[in-house]
Amino acid sequence: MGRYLGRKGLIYALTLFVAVTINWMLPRFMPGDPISDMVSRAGLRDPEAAARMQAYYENLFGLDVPIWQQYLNYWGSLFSWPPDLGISMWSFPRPVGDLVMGALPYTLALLIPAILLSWYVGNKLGALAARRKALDNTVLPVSYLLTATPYMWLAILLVWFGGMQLGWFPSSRAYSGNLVPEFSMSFIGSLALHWVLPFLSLFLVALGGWAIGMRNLVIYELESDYSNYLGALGAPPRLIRKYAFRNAMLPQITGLALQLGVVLTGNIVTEVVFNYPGLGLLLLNAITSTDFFLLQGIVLFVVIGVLICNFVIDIVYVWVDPRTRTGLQGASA
Amino acid sequence: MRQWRRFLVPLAGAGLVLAACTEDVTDDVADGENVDEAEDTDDADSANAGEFPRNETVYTGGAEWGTYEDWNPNTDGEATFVRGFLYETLFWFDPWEAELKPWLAESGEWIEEDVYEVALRDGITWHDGEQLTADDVKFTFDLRDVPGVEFPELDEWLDEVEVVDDLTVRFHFSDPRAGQWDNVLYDREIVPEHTWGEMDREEIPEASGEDITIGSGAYEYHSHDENRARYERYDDWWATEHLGLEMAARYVVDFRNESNEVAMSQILQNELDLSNFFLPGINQVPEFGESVHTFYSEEPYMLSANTASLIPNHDRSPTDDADLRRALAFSIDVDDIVDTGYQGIVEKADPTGMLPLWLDQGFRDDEVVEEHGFSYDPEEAERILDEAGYVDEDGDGWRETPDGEDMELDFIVPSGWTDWELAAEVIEENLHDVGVNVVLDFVDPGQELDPRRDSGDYDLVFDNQMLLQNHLFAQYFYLYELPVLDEQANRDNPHRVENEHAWELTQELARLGTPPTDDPDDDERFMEIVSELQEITLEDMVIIPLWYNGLWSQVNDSTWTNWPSDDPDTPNYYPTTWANEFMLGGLMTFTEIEPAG
Amino acid sequence: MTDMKSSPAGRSGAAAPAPDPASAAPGQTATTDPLGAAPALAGRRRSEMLYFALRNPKVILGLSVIVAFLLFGLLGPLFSEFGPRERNAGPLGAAPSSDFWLGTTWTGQDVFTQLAHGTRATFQVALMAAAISAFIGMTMGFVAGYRGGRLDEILMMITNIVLVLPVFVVVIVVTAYLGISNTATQALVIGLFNWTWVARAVRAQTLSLRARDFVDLARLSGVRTLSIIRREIAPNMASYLVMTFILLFAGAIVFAATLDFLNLGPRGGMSLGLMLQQANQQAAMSLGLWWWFVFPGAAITAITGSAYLTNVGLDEVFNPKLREM
Amino acid sequence: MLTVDRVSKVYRTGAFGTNQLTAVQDVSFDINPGEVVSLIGESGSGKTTIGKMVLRLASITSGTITLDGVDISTYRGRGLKNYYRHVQGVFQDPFSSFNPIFKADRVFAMLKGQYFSSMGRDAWQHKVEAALDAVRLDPAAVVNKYPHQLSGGQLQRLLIARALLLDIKVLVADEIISMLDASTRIDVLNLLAELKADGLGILFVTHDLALGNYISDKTVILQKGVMVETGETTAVFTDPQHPYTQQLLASVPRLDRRWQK
Repeated sequence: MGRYLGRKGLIYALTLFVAVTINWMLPRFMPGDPISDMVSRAGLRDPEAAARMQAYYENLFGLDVPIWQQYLNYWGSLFSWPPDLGISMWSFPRPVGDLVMGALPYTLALLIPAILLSWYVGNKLGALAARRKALDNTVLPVSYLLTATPYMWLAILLVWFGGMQLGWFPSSRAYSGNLVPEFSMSFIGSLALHWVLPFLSLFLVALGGWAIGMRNLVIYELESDYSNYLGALGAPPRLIRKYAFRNAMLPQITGLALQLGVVLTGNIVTEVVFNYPGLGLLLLNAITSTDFFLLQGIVLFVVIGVLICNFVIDIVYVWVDPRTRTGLQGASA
Repeated sequence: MRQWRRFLVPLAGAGLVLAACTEDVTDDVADGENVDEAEDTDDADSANAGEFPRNETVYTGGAEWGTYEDWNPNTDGEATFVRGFLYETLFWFDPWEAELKPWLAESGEWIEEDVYEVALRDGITWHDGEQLTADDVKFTFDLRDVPGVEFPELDEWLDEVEVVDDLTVRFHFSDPRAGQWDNVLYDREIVPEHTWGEMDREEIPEASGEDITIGSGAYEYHSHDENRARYERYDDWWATEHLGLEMAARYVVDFRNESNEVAMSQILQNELDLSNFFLPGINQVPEFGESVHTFYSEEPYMLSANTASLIPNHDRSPTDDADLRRALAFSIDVDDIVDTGYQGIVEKADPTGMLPLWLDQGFRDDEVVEEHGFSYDPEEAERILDEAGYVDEDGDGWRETPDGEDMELDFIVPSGWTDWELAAEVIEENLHDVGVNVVLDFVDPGQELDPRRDSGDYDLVFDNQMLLQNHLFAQYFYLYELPVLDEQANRDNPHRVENEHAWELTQELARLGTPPTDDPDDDERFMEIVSELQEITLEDMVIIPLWYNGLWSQVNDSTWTNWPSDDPDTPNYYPTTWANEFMLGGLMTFTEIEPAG
Repeated sequence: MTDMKSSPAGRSGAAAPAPDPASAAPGQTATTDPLGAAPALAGRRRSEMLYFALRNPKVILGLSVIVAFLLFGLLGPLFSEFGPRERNAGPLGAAPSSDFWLGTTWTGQDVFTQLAHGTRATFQVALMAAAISAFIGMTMGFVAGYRGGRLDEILMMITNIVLVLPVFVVVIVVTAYLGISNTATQALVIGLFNWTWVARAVRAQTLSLRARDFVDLARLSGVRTLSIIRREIAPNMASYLVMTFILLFAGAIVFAATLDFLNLGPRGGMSLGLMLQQANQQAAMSLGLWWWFVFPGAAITAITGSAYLTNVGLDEVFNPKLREM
Repeated sequence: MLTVDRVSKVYRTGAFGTNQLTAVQDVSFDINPGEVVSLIGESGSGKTTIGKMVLRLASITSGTITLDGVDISTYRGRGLKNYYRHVQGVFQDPFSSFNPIFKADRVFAMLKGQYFSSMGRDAWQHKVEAALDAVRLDPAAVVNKYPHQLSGGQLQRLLIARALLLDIKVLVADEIISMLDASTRIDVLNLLAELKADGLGILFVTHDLALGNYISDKTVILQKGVMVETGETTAVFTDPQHPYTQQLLASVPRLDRRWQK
């Protein structure tokens, strides 16, 4: 188990290294010069003042030292506490870290329930569908429809139908205009009301995939040799289903890790459609305003987040699958 | 599975609570002090600091596209309402009458050829109770030499600011540019010396100003986050006593929005009272005319805010040829752009590029326009091209330059700006029709458009920086400002025209007040210059004015009524929250609105 | 370096479930078990496979829809007298009618024309992107699985790194920096980042096929490595490779549409994602022009859904166990 | 002719080859024309690995294998191809040796493409028929058939016929009869005996002592990769020196004795 997690850890460390390095390189080696753009946007007529401003910003963003030192500094600032992700140009002079932390709760409030609930409900539905033919005939086509639906389309349909036609839910922002964020019933109520549609758009699409996966896996397990064997031994169907379900869970847990990136994608477009102030919207703002430092910060955050989630899922996997604990498969090369 | 359920269901809610908590915390950290203060000054009936009763709150949006981070009135790009609500200017400008109206100043006049005297109103206090005096005015204008402060060139022609007494300030000019000075008078916010003066002068442009939002205006800073800024009424506002003005709305919340379509749904759902977004199609929604209104109830629906023009590059061949520019002007069907691109919510521009305000003032020289003007006439365009030697010799369907070289005009268009994309496509068709090969180059608005326009890396580009301002000099500054730098970053003269004579005239124009003034000679000279500039501009076809971008403004009167409109029963101020136009009537709009019902 | 997700246990197909980060179909290949399928294939001639495939209602339905859309994309534009961005083709914002079958946009563009051109562009990008992903993924998988050793470790390390990266975010960032000017670049960017699960799955199967004696026998016959992969190993996975390509295709459609929707796609042309973007940006929802955003979204859903359906059908064909269920 | 000299094979396992597994250690023997050498050991003893090293299907960690004095590990490309002209193998599982999706006689076509591309169609046909005849297969019964339509014995004989198409000097026969029915086993063994009589050297890999004794001239006994005993088959079987060999021989079930508790 230690070996298994150690190996995983190595992959994650390498991934982090590569991601951070690429992330650091992009604004420096890609076409375009963010600082010059910033200076030219300030619209100074005096070239001397412009030069001074350029120098000021280069110093501010740490671009006035040799490139290798910038790289080391970058790592250094990441490992300082609190991590220093630089200063946003879009929302100058706010620190990128502040902006990210401000947007993060909204994204998590969408993502965590959407991922876990869709996983739970989807698996439940899938397992049920595998058992009942009648249910299967409805669940399966609906699931395929859902999983084929692009996130943005569902989001648009929800805005149009739930927000405009029915007027049941607000279709943009995270809370009503007459509120200030605070810990009060009215604020949380408003938050919840604004959360429903974007959550649904993420939840529904992901749900379909899990349901299909679970249904197929359970059927596969039920048809497997050990199930037949158990059946031949006279084991009650309940027991066989229990085993099948347990075994089918394993790939679904691994799938959770792989699914993370997909839901993240959905999250970006959903936030755009609903004008929901999370990381996705922030990311798009960073792109449209060519705020490279903010972009870097968000990407770094997302990458680390994804790595942590992967690692957590790996640990859960170890906990669920006894084979990894004994190192039975971890050693196979 | 049972334990899973127990585990998951609370988790769904946990995310939301987490969002609530974290927001709460960041908010406290960011502006805790101010929130406390607001609570302190609140009356006892302030029920809940975190909630703004709908009927006491005005929701606005459309001015903020960045974030609410810049609370510094001394620099450009401040957050919405920093100018006007928090900090105020000495005058405001009424575009209907084309004249300055006193605001913090009781009066202002040229007492000598190069001395302007301002008398302040008595009894104006800052939000913290301190008196607003002539010293604050002097302090404000003495910042003019600090790099990065607004009006960087003011230092070149304003010599000295003299405090005569507590309420009187005299400005001594080395070059009395009366017209340009008026611009400063309604644009520059007066800041309190006792807060901003504590800072090192050089640091002032870099300060966020978030911790010292003490102004003199009708509203106080309440709180803000990335997406909205909140203001609360200041009940001891001087204008109540002096001018009898009152703000009906206790709170104003301004929203930054990600996109126009979001604003559209918000104005329809009464989540915005005043929207200054560009909302194409607003005149076609079922709510239009019911709860949703624009300034005019029919075409052109919007007031005009600036002139959108096609900018040819004078520094590059072949667009450096006036004949070609003239042919382009004749070949563009602006009506098509107005009708389909904008569905009639904008107006076709006058060939002089003058905003309706100046046309109404009678500054257009009809004779000049008659002789040198242009209109959509493709045959005339072809005639000009043929005559100037732009003919298709090699038979590929495209005209070549008189030198016989292939001609392909590079037209850069900001991608994603749908109205401009559409307009560009119309122009593309129009030019193709007369045999001119133009290629639309859709570029990233932030990353590529600005740098390329500023550095002159284009043949054709749209621009709309001919803005609604107090004086015609601004238009000709835009057209002729010299010298042309490598980077024309201050947005003037992006077409890189070099016309010394026109620039001389423009500078002279800036020294004259808008007629009628007290001096008939000046007025006559003003008209002369304006005529000559119109003639030069049209003859040389410096730029091609196309349409007036609207002062986009849509209101929902479900909660607040008496918004400005062309209806004689309502006020007729310019209803905008845009920072640069707010002192053109935006502020007055808020003094007029009334609760509905 | 193998990690257990692709262990050569009987369920390796099932253990690589999320076929495609953009396709949102985690369980899609869950039952695809090519190793289980290979013996089943062994006894059957290919024509027999085709026979079953062409009688599987899922395959028939799925393929018909895809082919219908393909034809629509290819021929549709020919039946329209308008350009995809041509304004005033019809009345402004008109509902579907006999003149304008799918209605018009707010500027009077014909939705039918846009849909036809958009479908064409979408197919182009998706096919190119899928081909690129398939090429990279299969090459990596074959080479890693066949050669083994240090090379395998390095390739799998790269794969695992790219696998963990949030691909879409990476693509967005790359797109933002580079700017995407045409469909080929877009396909390339999508293809370049969307191959990891293919590499892993193909590697796992190659690993197991490689252990079979017929591979050794081919080597003893003097056949070169490349030919062995091409002529001995790949044909044994043909069914799986076809299904992989279909999934990549479906994934690339959604991927490209999402990029276009965020206005990060090629400028100027027309695609299904761009239609959604324009409808959204021009407030079609508020204006009540439902036909503007319902049709392109439905087209994407129909094409990807049909691709999934085809895949399930093929799975049943290749995996007779499923067919009996 | 073929000499195996102090050959070892070490597998690296784990991440970056941190673990080592010695499969074969310092094994030496040689095969002469018309000689059968049997390589005997239980599973995991490394006997198959040696066969694979001889066939260049596995790399040699140390030591050398030479054919007619040339180190075979030096062969690349064309040289290797030429080596396979002289050294061929037949494996344990006949079904695994055929690509299941192709017809069985594709193994011939493969050789034609690689080695006899210039040969005319008729000549080739003739050659194949002669080879099939040599292994006593009726062409009509095996040509144009899928592997699963043929029996294990037929398949193994097909493989031997395939090897005979080439100009082979050494045949590595890895457990070639262990998966066959008892009735067909003897046919295959007799076939090998004929080939041996024609001067072919055979490396006979088996776990079956009796079989080794029956067929081979020389015997190599392997235990966990180490060669514990080698020599003339008769000598090894009548007078085993090593305790492991003795133990092995003692544990062989004998047909002439009843099993006793």
